[in-house]
Amino acid sequence: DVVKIGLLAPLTGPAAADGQEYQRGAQMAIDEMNAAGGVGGHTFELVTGDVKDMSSGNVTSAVERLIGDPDVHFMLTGYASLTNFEIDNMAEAEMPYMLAATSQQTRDIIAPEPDKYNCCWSWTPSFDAYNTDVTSFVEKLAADGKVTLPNKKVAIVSSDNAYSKTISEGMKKTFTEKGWTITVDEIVPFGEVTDWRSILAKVRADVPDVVINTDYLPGNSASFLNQFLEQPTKSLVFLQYAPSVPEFIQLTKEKSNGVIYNLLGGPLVSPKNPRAEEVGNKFKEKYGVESGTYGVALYEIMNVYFDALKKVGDPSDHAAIMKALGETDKQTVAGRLKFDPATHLAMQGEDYIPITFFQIWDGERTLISPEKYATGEFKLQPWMQ
Amino acid sequence: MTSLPSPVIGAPGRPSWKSEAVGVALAFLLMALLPLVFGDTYTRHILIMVFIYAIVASNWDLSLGYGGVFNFGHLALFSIGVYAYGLLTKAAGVDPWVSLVASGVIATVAAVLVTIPILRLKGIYIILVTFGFAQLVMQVILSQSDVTGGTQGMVRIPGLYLFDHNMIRDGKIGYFYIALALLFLSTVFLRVIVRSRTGASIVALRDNEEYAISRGISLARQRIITLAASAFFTGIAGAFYAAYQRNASIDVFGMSLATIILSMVLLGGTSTIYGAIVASFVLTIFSEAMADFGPWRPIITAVLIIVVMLAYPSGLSGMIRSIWNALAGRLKRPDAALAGKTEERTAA
Amino acid sequence: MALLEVEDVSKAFGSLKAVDGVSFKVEAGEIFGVAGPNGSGKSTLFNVITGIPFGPDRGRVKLGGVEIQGKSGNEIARLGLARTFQRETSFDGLTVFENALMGAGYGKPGRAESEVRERAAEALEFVGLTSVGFGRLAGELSVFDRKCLMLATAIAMEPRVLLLDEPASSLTKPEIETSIGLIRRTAERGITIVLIEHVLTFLMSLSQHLMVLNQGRVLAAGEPKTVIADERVVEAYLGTRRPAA
Amino acid sequence: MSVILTVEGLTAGYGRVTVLHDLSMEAGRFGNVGLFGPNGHGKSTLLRTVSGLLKAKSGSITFDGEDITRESPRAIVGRGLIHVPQGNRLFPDLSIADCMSLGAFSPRARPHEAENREKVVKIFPKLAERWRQRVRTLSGGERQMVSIATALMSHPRLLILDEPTLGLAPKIKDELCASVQEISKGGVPLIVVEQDIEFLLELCPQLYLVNHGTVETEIKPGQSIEHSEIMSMYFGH
Amino acid sequence: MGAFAEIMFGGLFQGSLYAMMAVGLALVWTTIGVFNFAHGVFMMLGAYVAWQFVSLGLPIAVALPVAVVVMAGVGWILQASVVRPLIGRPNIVLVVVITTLAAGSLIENGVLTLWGPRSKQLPSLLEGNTVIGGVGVSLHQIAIIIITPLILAALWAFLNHTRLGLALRAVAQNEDASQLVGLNVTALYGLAFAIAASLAGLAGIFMGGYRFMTPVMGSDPLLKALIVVVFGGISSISGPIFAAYLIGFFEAACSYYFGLYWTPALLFAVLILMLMVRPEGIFANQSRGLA
Ligand SMILES: Nc1ncnc2c1ncn2[C@@H]1O[C@H](COP(=O)(O)OP(=O)(O)OP(=O)(O)O)[C@@H](O)[C@H]1O
Ligand SMILES: Nc1ncnc2c1ncn2[C@@H]1O[C@H](COP(=O)(O)OP(=O)(O)OP(=O)(O)O)[C@@H](O)[C@H]1O
Ligand SMILES: [Mg+2]
Ligand SMILES: [Mg+2]
Repeated sequence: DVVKIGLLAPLTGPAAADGQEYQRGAQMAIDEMNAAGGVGGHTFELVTGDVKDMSSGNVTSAVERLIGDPDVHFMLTGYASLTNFEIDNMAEAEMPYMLAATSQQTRDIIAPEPDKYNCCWSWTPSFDAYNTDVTSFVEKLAADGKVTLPNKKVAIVSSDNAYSKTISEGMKKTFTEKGWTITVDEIVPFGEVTDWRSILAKVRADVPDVVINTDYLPGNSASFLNQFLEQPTKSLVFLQYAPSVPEFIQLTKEKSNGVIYNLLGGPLVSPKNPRAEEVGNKFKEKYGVESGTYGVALYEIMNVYFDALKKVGDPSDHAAIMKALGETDKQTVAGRLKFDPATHLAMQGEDYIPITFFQIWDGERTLISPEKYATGEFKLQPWMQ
Repeated sequence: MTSLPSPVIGAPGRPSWKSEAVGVALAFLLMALLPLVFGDTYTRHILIMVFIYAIVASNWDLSLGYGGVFNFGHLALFSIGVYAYGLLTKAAGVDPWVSLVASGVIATVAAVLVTIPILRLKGIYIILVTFGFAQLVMQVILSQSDVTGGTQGMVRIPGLYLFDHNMIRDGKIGYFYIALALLFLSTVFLRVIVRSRTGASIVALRDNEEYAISRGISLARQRIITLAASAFFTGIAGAFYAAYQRNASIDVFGMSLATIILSMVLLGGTSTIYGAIVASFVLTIFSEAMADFGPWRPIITAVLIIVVMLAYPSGLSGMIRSIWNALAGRLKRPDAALAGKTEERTAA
Repeated sequence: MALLEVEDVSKAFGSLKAVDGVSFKVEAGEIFGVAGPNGSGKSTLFNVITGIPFGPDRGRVKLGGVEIQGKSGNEIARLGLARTFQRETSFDGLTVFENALMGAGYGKPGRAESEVRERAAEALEFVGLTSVGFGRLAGELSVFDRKCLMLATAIAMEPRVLLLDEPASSLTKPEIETSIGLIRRTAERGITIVLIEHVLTFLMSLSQHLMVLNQGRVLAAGEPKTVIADERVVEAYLGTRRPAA
Repeated sequence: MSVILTVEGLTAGYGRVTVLHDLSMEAGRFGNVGLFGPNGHGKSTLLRTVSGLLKAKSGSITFDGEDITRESPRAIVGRGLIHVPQGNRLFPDLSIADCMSLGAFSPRARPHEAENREKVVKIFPKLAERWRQRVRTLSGGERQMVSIATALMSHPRLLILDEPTLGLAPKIKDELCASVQEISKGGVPLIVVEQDIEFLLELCPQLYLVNHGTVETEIKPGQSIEHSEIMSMYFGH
Repeated sequence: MGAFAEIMFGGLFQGSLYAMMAVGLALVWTTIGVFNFAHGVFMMLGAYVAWQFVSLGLPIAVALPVAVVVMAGVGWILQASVVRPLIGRPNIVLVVVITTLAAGSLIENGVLTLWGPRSKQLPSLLEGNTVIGGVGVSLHQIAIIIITPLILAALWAFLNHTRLGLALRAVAQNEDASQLVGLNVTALYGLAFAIAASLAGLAGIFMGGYRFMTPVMGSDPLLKALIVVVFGGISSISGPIFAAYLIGFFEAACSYYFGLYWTPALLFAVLILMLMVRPEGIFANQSRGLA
């Protein structure tokens, strides 16, 4: 028989590009599994609930529609709502659910009563590393003599959205604790920003060692980079998330040379983790475009479910599936996936899902940290030479 | 609002209030029976959303359609309801039902505040102020992230309760009837207003401001009444939305929600109240029926809207009227179609 | 004391002095005519007296001894100063009866609802709109009926003074006759009337006093017969077309 | 003088409502033509149909020997049949000067623009003082002048005036009467709808009483007519 | 000095963009008297059409005029299908809001299905950067700052000093009167929309050259354009143009001194205050009259 898999995805509206990637990733896993004969006689079919603009009414509509279908036995998403509130609906409906959304909100919902939320597991590990590891990364570069930090000053720009703001707040805290001075601390309204000049002027006025922008919208990030390069300073530039989106390189071309970003739960492309490259290649072959974070993540989430089903056998035994999901321990594109029972987040760290730093050169992404997986070395950014 | 002299006009030329009351009662009775037909929570959820949209849209019709006030801040009133409920129940620990009503009151107060700067303004300038008002409200909510959660929003907001009834595991039947009851109250409230002398004075100001003033109608007072009256149930609908979803996030300020509700007001046909409600049904159910169509869903919806509006610029209510008249005309007199023309203008 | 006193009222649009130091008094119960060439400031005078849409730049307007300039238009209306407009206007989205209700209900403070409805119906009967049907939408009425309706909404207010701006323009002869009768009867109800009109037969047969404006100033005022015989009035306003008095 | 406009068996109306019933008339044979009759009986509707704003349901309209029944208003204006509609609504946000240039929009009128403007200024000197004022802020009478002036700018061959004296002061009426007479003497015949019978009688040798959407009586020149008779015509219906 | 140059440049750039975004909307509003809520979508479509030509191998200098012409056609069609049939009906302003919104949604989602959701980018009008007065700027932005005023001036001259422009301003004020002076009403309505759509398309191409294009890229600019048009007043096309530059400079100064974050809030606060002082709009020179 056919087991339906419910996917929550924004198929229209501003997040449609991500939504399309979820769909592709999940579909790829399902096609593969069906071609291989399914799991214990079960084959799979993807049904998508369009969450449109991700407003809670629309999300609930999609959730209810999928939950209401008696053949849907597992649901997944990249991110579906701004608050991840749908976790509550899943818990009430006892629907196994995995998501790759901002982990802060997930933790806030689950951590107070983890037992109530056996349904739901987060691919995304805790974001704490985002808050702390840029500082240690930079300081390690200095310690290794790869960069000099003459004044220990940092400029941090953020956007007024949950993701960017949480991370920038965390970064500011860490940098201050480690004795850095924050020269620029700016927040821009969420949405498109065309003109970064007023902020860059402040950056240039008191040249810092490090410039950080946590605005994750690729367009904003790219225009920030472009405008920075109109008159660059000798600062290490770190951009949050956006450079991991495939278009970023296509669109900034040679300007992206040297840019650094990090990822949690992104593909860990390294000889030590061959799976990442394998899945990435499969995706590219199938759809003709490179996958961002979500394509391969959703592919992996599907496979985590298949493993759980193999273990349980009966897709309609939701409780058993949930338990099996929670017990996952496997090597994935992002590293070793194992869940923290207290928060239901994937565990973070060098042995689990590591925070990975990448640098872009000639359109290629080089993994430069952690050393365990690194495929290349940090090179001085062109404008710093 | 206490000084509102609103006896329902038994005005010549308008349908009698008795027949209207019977019609409304029947329609709501029919809706109350829907959960018997639809046992699944999905359909019930969709109907609950329809009721919420219908409240917001029909209240917007009061200021936009009847009042002719280009009020682009209506959704801000809804959002104020959402956050007021969230903050009252979660941060202040107020009883959900009290918070529900209080949210309506808070939205009303906000509406009065925004009316003050638009008292001297005409036409499109009101767009700017009301839109700016919405942006400022959003900015305030964002900047107070300690209590409002800022861009992260608020989760785990307490829901409503009905005695010991379990609202969460009742197949949404509880929320369904609360939503229906709110829509009923809101509709009766709006219809009583628009049929009263106050309602007529609102239309008078829209039709000819200077003439209306010359007959002693106070622009300031009536405009405040219009906006305040349209805010109360909008705020309550927002609060109910928050209670039902148990979360609040700033997506309620987004353009897409505003666009959908505006489409409902206009597709339904302005200055009818009922039109907006009918359009909420049609648009929501239509859109859900095509949930699997991806980008084709909005495309088909758009085509539908355009076709209806081109054929019937007074919207669905105009369409229903002419179909009704055509049917009635066949049954009764041949000249009924002409009478229908006259009535259609009422809707415009 | 005169019921309506206008003292040295002025209104300018940029460099154009539309009304320039106009003073006059209207006694209770009379019909006071205002005439003057096009653009001489008659309608503007009505505007500044009623505060709709603007008050005077300077000068004073007293109604029954109380200064009203500077008050808002609807307040002035509720104090008993009603006006009609040069173009026939109506609340198109409302029925005939609802139109009248607006005047009856908002034009005079402190009426009970039943009285409001009575007043509205009575005013409509008075102007002869019963036959048209109270339920018709005002937007569908003919020109003459609309003019009558505009008058009815004013009468329903029971104003002390009623300012009529060209009530006879675009009417046919028989309609003019009807209007003359209507305005007479309105005056007989104790409503003081100020009347702007270019149709001279109309103006002459109704007004007890006549004021002629020219370029925003009073050119002549007094007994109608004397005024229209005034050389300056003939020169500025009448030309060769004196009315067959 | 020759016939310039012939209307034959014209039926027209709005939507399903027929206002004009089998109406026939002609203009030009005796000079100016006056139309009168009670309000709402189809005079304006007749004029709107002639100038193409309203499509005839049946019947024909011939202008200068050519059938214009189905022509667009633009084509009809291009032929020099110019209609000043009732109620001086005009272009509220344009200046008087703009209205004048618009009046001369059709290619026929353009070469005569300067000459016509002089003519207009002579007839309505008041307008020249307000050349840049927006129509919206003009007094009722001033607006009426602009309406007529705009039409004159179109270099008419036949000028149709719908209640031109509406809201005009007596002296201006006089002047208007004189100047339209001058225009018609200059070879441009007029069709005038007017409630002011004196004005009409002064201007038009030939009159039609329009009643119930059709011509009820035609008064030809020479058929001298008493004021009281006309009044009784009005009241008779 | 640095601050001055920054603000000057930022203001000029933002102002030019806003003016480009708004001027088409203003044109339709001042002539036909309706708000075209598909205006933002026109910007998006213009950029996508240009992108399509560029990816077929045309240089941007060729793709740009071609796309602008295509957009003129789109504008004409939109007008003929969802605006023109409604003219003269009651409540036209509101009804057109809904039909153009719907048409916009149709086009937006059509683009989504046709070209997919992933971001794209157009080549810059001019490649490279330069430093002027201590401010680093890209040549693309310089091009926008220079081209925009030229286009606006041309449009202004067209509307105010040609007879066709005059006809365009007149046509919606009174349809009957327009016909009676011999205007081709249908063609003029079409022309207004065609010009507006071309201008919107050009604005979209400008945007596509320095930021990513997505099918929803038009929604923010639409709001900005709406604010600019309303703020600029209804009297003429020049009001919104001044308003665009004023808002551009205000934002540049605000974001320099108070930060980008508070700029939108400050902008609205100031707009509301100004309207309270001058309820007729800032650049409106039109006083009320009794009609
Ligand atoms: N809002 C305004 N802005 C500028 N000028 C105005 C305004 N309102 C009136 N005017 C001018 O003021 C003068 C007086 O106008 P008003 O309407 O009072 O004339 P009127 O005497 O009523 O003329 P009519 O008999 O033609 O109606 C006119 O020249 C007119 O153009
Ligand atoms: N746009 C319209 N739609 C429907 N009916 C109309 C329209 N315009 C006029 N009518 C009707 O057509 C009839 C004739 O009107 P018309 O304006 O031709 O009369 P008229 O003789 O010019 O009267 P008046 O002296 O008032 O100008 C009237 O009964 C009127 O109600
Ligand atoms: Mg006047
Ligand atoms: Mg007429």
